[in-house]
Amino acid sequence: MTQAIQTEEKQVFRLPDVLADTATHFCPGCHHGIVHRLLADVLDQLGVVQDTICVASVGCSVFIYNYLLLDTVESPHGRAAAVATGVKRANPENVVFTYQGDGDLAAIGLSEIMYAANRGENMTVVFVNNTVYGMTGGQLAPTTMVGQKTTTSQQGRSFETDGAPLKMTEIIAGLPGVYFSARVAVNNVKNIKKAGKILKKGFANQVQHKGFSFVEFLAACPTNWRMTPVEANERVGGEMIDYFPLGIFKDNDNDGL
Amino acid sequence: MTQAIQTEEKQVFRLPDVLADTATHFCPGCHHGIVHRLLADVLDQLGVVQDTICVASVGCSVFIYNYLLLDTVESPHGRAAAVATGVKRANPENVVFTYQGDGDLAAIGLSEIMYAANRGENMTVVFVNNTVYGMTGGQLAPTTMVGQKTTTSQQGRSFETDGAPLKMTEIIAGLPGVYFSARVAVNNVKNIKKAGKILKKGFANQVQHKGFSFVEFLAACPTNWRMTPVEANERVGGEMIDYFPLGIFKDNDNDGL
Amino acid sequence: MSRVEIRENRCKGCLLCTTVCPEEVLCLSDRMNSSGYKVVHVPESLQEKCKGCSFCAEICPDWALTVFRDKKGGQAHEKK
Amino acid sequence: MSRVEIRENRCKGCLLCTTVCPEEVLCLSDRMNSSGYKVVHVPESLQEKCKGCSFCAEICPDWALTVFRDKKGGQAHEKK
Amino acid sequence: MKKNDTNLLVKGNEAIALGAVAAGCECYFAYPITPQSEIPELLSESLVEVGGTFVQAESEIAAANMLLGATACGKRAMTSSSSPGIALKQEAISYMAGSQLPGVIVNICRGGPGLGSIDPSQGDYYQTTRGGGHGDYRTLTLAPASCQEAYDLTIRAFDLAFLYRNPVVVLGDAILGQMKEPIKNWKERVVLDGKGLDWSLSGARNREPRLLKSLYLSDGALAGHNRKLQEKYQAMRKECDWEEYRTQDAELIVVAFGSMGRIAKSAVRKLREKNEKVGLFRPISLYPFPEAPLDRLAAQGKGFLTLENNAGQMVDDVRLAIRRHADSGLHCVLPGHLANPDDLLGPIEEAMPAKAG
Amino acid sequence: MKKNDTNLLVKGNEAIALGAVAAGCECYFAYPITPQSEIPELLSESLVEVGGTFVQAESEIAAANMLLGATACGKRAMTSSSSPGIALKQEAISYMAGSQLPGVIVNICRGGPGLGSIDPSQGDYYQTTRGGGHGDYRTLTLAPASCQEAYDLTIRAFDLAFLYRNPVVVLGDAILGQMKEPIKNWKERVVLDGKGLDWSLSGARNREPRLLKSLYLSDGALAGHNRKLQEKYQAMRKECDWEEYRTQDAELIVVAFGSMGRIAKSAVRKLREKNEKVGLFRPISLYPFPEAPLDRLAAQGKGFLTLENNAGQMVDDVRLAIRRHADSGLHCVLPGHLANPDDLLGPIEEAMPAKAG
Amino acid sequence: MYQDVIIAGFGGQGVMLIGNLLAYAAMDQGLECTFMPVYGVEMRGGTANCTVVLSDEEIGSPIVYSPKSLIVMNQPSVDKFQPRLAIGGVLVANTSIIDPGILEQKRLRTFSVPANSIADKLGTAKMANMVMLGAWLEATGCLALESAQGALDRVFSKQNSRLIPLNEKALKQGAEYVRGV
Amino acid sequence: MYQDVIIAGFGGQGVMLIGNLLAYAAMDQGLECTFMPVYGVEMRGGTANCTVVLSDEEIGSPIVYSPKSLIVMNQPSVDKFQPRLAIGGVLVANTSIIDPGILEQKRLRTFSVPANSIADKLGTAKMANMVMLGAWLEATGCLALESAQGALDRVFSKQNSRLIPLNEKALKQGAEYVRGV
Ligand SMILES: Cc1ncc(C[n+]2csc(CCOP(=O)(O)OP(=O)(O)O)c2C)c(N)n1
Ligand SMILES: Cc1ncc(C[n+]2csc(CCOP(=O)(O)OP(=O)(O)O)c2C)c(N)n1
Ligand code: SF4
Ligand code: SF4
Ligand code: SF4
Ligand code: SF4
Ligand code: SF4
Ligand code: SF4
Ligand SMILES: [Mg+2]
Ligand SMILES: [Mg+2]
Repeated sequence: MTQAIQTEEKQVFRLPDVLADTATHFCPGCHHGIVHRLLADVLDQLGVVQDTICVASVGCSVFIYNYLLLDTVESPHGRAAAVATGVKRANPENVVFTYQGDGDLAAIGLSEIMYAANRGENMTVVFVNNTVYGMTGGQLAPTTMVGQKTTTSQQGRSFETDGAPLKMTEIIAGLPGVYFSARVAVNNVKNIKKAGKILKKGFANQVQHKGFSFVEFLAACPTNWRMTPVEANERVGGEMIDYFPLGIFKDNDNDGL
Repeated sequence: MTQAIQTEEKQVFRLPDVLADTATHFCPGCHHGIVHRLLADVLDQLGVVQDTICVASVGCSVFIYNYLLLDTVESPHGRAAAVATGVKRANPENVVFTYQGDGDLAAIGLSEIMYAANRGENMTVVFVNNTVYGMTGGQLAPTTMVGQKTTTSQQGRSFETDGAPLKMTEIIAGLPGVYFSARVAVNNVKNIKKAGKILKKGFANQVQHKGFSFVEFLAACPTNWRMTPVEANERVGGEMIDYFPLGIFKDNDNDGL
Repeated sequence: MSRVEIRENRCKGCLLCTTVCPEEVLCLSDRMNSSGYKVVHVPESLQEKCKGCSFCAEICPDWALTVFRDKKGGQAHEKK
Repeated sequence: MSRVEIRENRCKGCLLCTTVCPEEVLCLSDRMNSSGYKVVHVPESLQEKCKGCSFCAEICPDWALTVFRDKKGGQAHEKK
Repeated sequence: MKKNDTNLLVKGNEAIALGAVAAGCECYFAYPITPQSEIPELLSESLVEVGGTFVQAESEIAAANMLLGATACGKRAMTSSSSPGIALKQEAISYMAGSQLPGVIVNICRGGPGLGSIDPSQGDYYQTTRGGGHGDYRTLTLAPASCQEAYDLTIRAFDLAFLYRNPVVVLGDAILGQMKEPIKNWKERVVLDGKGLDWSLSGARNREPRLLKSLYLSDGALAGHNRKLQEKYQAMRKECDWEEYRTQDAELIVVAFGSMGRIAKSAVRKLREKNEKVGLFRPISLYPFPEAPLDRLAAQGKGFLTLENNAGQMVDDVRLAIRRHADSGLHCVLPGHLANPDDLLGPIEEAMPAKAG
Repeated sequence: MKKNDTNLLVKGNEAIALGAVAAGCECYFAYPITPQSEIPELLSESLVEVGGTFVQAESEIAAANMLLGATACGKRAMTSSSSPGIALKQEAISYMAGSQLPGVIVNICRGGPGLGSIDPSQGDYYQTTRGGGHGDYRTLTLAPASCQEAYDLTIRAFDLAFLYRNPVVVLGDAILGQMKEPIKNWKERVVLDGKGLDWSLSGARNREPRLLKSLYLSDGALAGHNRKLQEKYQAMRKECDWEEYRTQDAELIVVAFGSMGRIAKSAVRKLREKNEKVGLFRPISLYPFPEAPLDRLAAQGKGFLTLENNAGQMVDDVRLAIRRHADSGLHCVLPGHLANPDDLLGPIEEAMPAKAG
Repeated sequence: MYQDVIIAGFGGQGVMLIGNLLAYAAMDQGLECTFMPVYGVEMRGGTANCTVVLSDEEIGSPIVYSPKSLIVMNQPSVDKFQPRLAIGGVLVANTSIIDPGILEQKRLRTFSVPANSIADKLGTAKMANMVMLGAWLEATGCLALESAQGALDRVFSKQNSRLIPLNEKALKQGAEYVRGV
Repeated sequence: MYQDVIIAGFGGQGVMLIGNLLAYAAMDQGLECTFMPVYGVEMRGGTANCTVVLSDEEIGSPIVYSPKSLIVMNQPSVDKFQPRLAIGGVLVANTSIIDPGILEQKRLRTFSVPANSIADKLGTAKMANMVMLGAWLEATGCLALESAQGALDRVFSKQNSRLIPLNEKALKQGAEYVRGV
């Protein structure tokens, strides 16, 4: 009896039910998978799974509905923020979020995200910045680092002809209508825990009707970076964070978390 | 003889040849006319009239080619900065500028202007902000002031649902690829003289291959503001300058003019 | 002596010129031009007062004004 | 004593888990799963060392890991 | 009912806005463009008054995608624009068709191509009836010719959109948009019962999650989806709508839609006064195109002349419809020239079978 | 000539990129999309190597408008995309047509509507041949069926664009884009003489300013402009291009374009082995559509079956072309299902006049 | 009963207002009617015209090339529209502004109305448009003067309703002027 | 002469490489050829297959539903493609991975090639694909082994050219294995 008690196990890590029990289509070491799990966790923690509408975008995360068991609508490439505006204005009582890559949000969808942010739509934006167009095979993205080689910048991104990588979190933070804007990473446990807290805040803001919350995730795309997953993960912690600093760039609560 | 010399006249104000000798289609007191003349003056002063390609946009300034006798291409609404990119990349030796209203540049064309700026295209952008869609009859624009009544915001612009008016000069100044970004007004002689100097700088930068220059003009639209020209002119100097401060927000020369 | 020349068929009577004239030389006339706008004029009594500063011409949105100055005209404001 | 459970058919052998395990308990095995990926495992010799900190599970992009801990397990890192 | 007892004298654009309110439109998304600006101007007030949502979007593309989002929630929703703006919405319309979302899109067509002019035009017939976007999709298209029809067909557009879960286009032109006519604003704002929305999104509370998408990647899936869509388009055929005017004894049938249809009607009247045996066939639904009744007329041996305020677009559908029995002539009033009945008399008379044959 | 003496084994996409380089393309503007990404990937290097300009635009709309700007300067310039991206370019294409600008647009069509799939599809036939944008405009459209044709027709696209000062579309699909075949990269990069560009912009030095626009507001001006455009489209008819395969003694003519055309050719071969009198008509120019030769075949009393990898679009043009003498059957392979010759045998055999009649 | 009219003048002359008023008057009498505005290209100062059709049957075209009648408020409008008037058509011209010499007297039933002078006497030149409409009503006889007077409250907002009596008067004087001719 | 083949396997097995190699070899022999890749939907780990058609005449369809021959590198590909093989078609299967029991022996001309084992013996399992192609060349006899060997330098970049001799060997061993069967 004593022995039995001694070996009784507790599951200390469990996946929330909203996360589907299925294999993903992501490449080995792709950070989308980590962000998906964090999202599931946050929605679960806040108890809003049944209230949530996911606005999917076009990119490697296009199958998000296969993994997060939520009411979901698919957007044309880049237009998730406009679609989400329509959803939220139609159903203000729902928790609405978009999940968008850097090509989707910062290139073709720049106008839509800027305007949703500026209008202060009461929604949450999950922005996954992996410095490339992942899904289409690794072309130059708005966030590709200067010097980074891609299939359409084979000599590396040139500041002169392509400009500087866009710092979306800072740009969004600069708009008066925005309530919260922060950048996180999931390259190590400390950053993952921090990212989870910030993401939770990004959704709690919406639940509390505070307004527009924007959370940028720095993410690895080992495949298109032509690196091993571990190398790619290290690049996030090094080069990427150097240029895209982590932190909260705007928080109307002003409590710095 | 002495008398003849005494009465011999000098023309102290003359219109540059590049400005067509024709009546305009603008309403009485519309500031587009002033900006057109300044532009003509600057191109004349810099001696680049014969090198210049004008990229027209859609708005009340759509007929710019009737007034400025320049090689001109018309853009779809909002896309002038992309068209100008095509023009400048095709003909780098030409002086290329866009002339765009606030609806054109800051609403439908936001993405195009942000990207041309971020790429640091070596061109000049003349942005005429009159806080309304003038040509289509005075609807809410991205720059409409909070509380301002328009035909689609008959209770006045609401910060809550429409967001804050966009400060384009500041947003553009925030992009690393930009060389020069400034805001001017033409509501009185002092401001007009200043505007002329800044506009000249905006073109001189291009001639010197320095990069992207952005000049925002605060402008009156008496018709859609439902004011007399004099009242509208006063609104620019008061309310508008209060929210949209004049000045140079970015100048890589760093000489403050 | 200086003077301002008004191309009446261009003037739209917006009166912006009147707001910048340091000598308050310009004012609305009763005349209507071919487009149906009342136009500004310089009443005879004020014609002497024009300094040729060109302020009016600079602000005129309809390029209706040109300004002339006596070669040995007084200490008028300089153009630009 | 704690332990980590690896769903081999989910693991893609990315090795991110190995970069965060404070005890260096995880490593690549020779086994291939049905999708053709080499998977990670905990060699028998190291099984004792797992602290149940869940770091590995937190970073796993393929949700391949679950972690169990003895109810009276030692002073392991707390999960969140 | 207070609305019933008086007529209103309103522009076609206003009639459309009133129709949308009556149809229970809950969300409307706009970007300004001539000659349809009265629609957003009116709805920015009157839709909000009845508790609806009005958003002036940053672009036509954003407006169309807001529409997509709102209809995904099962809301009656609308956007409106004119030709270049509608061109920009094509991708989103293709997505709505693919995702089976019931958006209503109003196109008050103007002269093209390019910036063109703000003159009346029917130059977007192809775009609207064949899907100017990508892939095989169709939008139900209704073409009112009067302010009353603008009002009525806008209401019908919402009903059809939800019946078929498909985008519906109301296609007018600058004449329809800008002219004023008396209308009966006969319908109280509809009270929606929320039924038949078991596909719409509201959060997966105590039910399976729902998914609205147009991506079908697995082998054969997209073909299956397309088959389903095509079957739906077949089923829509029963919504064919048209007007016939003095066709019975006519030797020549003039075919024209929208404003051109009513201008042609005046011409037909004038010719009837001259005892010319001419009638008018006015398609009201452009997609589905009323092929069967035209075919029937063709089988009776009548001649045909298609009149359009474009360079000749609907004539394809007319010729296809009657190809087993007859062919159609074509007379075009090019956009940029305002059509009037007098200009049509000559072309019609020349096409009379007696003379033409 | 070093290029001549060996064959290259390249994808259709690569053949298009090589064709563009050979045609003297000076500027290329891109936004990534499957299944055409090899075009920007290749040109980002090889166009720059020969002194050309490559810009990866922020969106398809920006890319199309950069194209507009570059062609306004008289440059040979191109953009490429796939279905949803092409839908977004429609407004700009309408402007280019209206402003008479010679842009080349490549559409490697994929499954739709909406996000659809990346499967092969011919679902953009309507959009391309009728102008998915607004107003009455047409884009010359060339539909290669092999990698060599992809190369050759891309070169031709530039020539035609400048000959007519009109946008030209090269329409392929995922099969063409992704398949590899040997091609002869036979053409040295053309050296342009700068002639015939007296409409293009370069600064008004010692000449009158030039103006490129599509806005025609004054009374009747747009109608006049449209008349001019329509006359140009008529003049383009002489560019009709097509392939006939064993049509002479055929009782049934199979009509199919692009990849579907070559798949149909295999089916025709197999049926010829069974002594079925069947031939293939493959339109190479989709606009202008080769009506006259089809009409000629129809006049000979042949039967027709249109085969498409969509829900039936080109069939309209076939039926219109032959309507005086015959009608066409239709067999569709819906996008999302990969067409192959075996699947076509049954439908063709059923359509054989002997059986069908 | 069928009648149509093109009303044309400068932008600020109130051409659209009387077109609207006429359409309202017709509607209130139970007639079918259409009002079709055509704006000049330019924003301001251009010419403006509109077409109003009245009928007791369903109306076909709201656009008329050769109208049965014409109200012209300025010179350019005479040049543009007078030649299109059908033989025997009614031409009502504001001869305060238009040179009566250019008006066709033989082919048409022409009414020269010094509308500005008449309106001026009422105290405001702004009502020349109403004088013209009153004259047209009398000249064509297709609607009673009272029906137009009765519809005035539909085209004036509440704030401007004090102007109605004066406008009624202007309509009346236009009619009387024609009757007197 | 006409031959076609579907080559199918997992993503990483080099299916596309041998398809390309075959097309190059054919081209170098002056034949017409098409190479048509079909990727699985998923990014990685999915199945991949391609179709190569060789002919001395112009080629119609690059897509073949019932091929004359088949190279299969994994089990799912057998399930998918074996039923489509024409009667008497050539099936070359990698029996290092595929259970030979599921291969149809009667209807088809089936060649079981333990390609991984053969490649392993050459020192690298990565060349199983070349072994398979060598086997197919021998089994169909439609192109000389040397033509494929000669084309190796067209599919390997300069940096990898040192691998060519080993690949030549793998091709050869595949062919020999079939000859020996
Ligand atoms: C209108 C349109 N243009 C282009 C595409 C092709 N496309 C699909 S996903 C994508 C970008 C993906 O990059 P990103 O948003 O960064 O997401 P990631 O895959 O990197 O996570 C593109 C360009 C499309 N589907 N639609
Ligand atoms: C695609 C498209 N959408 C809308 C329009 C209609 N439109 C013409 S000008 C204009 C906006 C004008 O406002 P702004 O740019 O501020 O210029 P302004 O007239 O005030 O100077 C709009 C919306 C158009 N021509 N094309
Ligand atoms: S391509 Fe990159 S972003 Fe896409 S699944 Fe693979 S690793 Fe992730
Ligand atoms: S509407 Fe406004 S911007 Fe346009 S011309 Fe008139 S005053 Fe100027
Ligand atoms: S500013 Fe010019 S247009 Fe205005 S009143 Fe003076 S002269 Fe006339
Ligand atoms: S020139 Fe100067 S002083 Fe003379 S009228 Fe003009 S503003 Fe007045
Ligand atoms: S739970 Fe902690 S100690 Fe155990 S394997 Fe995972 S990371 Fe290592
Ligand atoms: S992180 Fe997950 S997928 Fe990656 S090796 Fe570890 S268990 Fe496998
Ligand atoms: Mg990305
Ligand atoms: Mg404006």
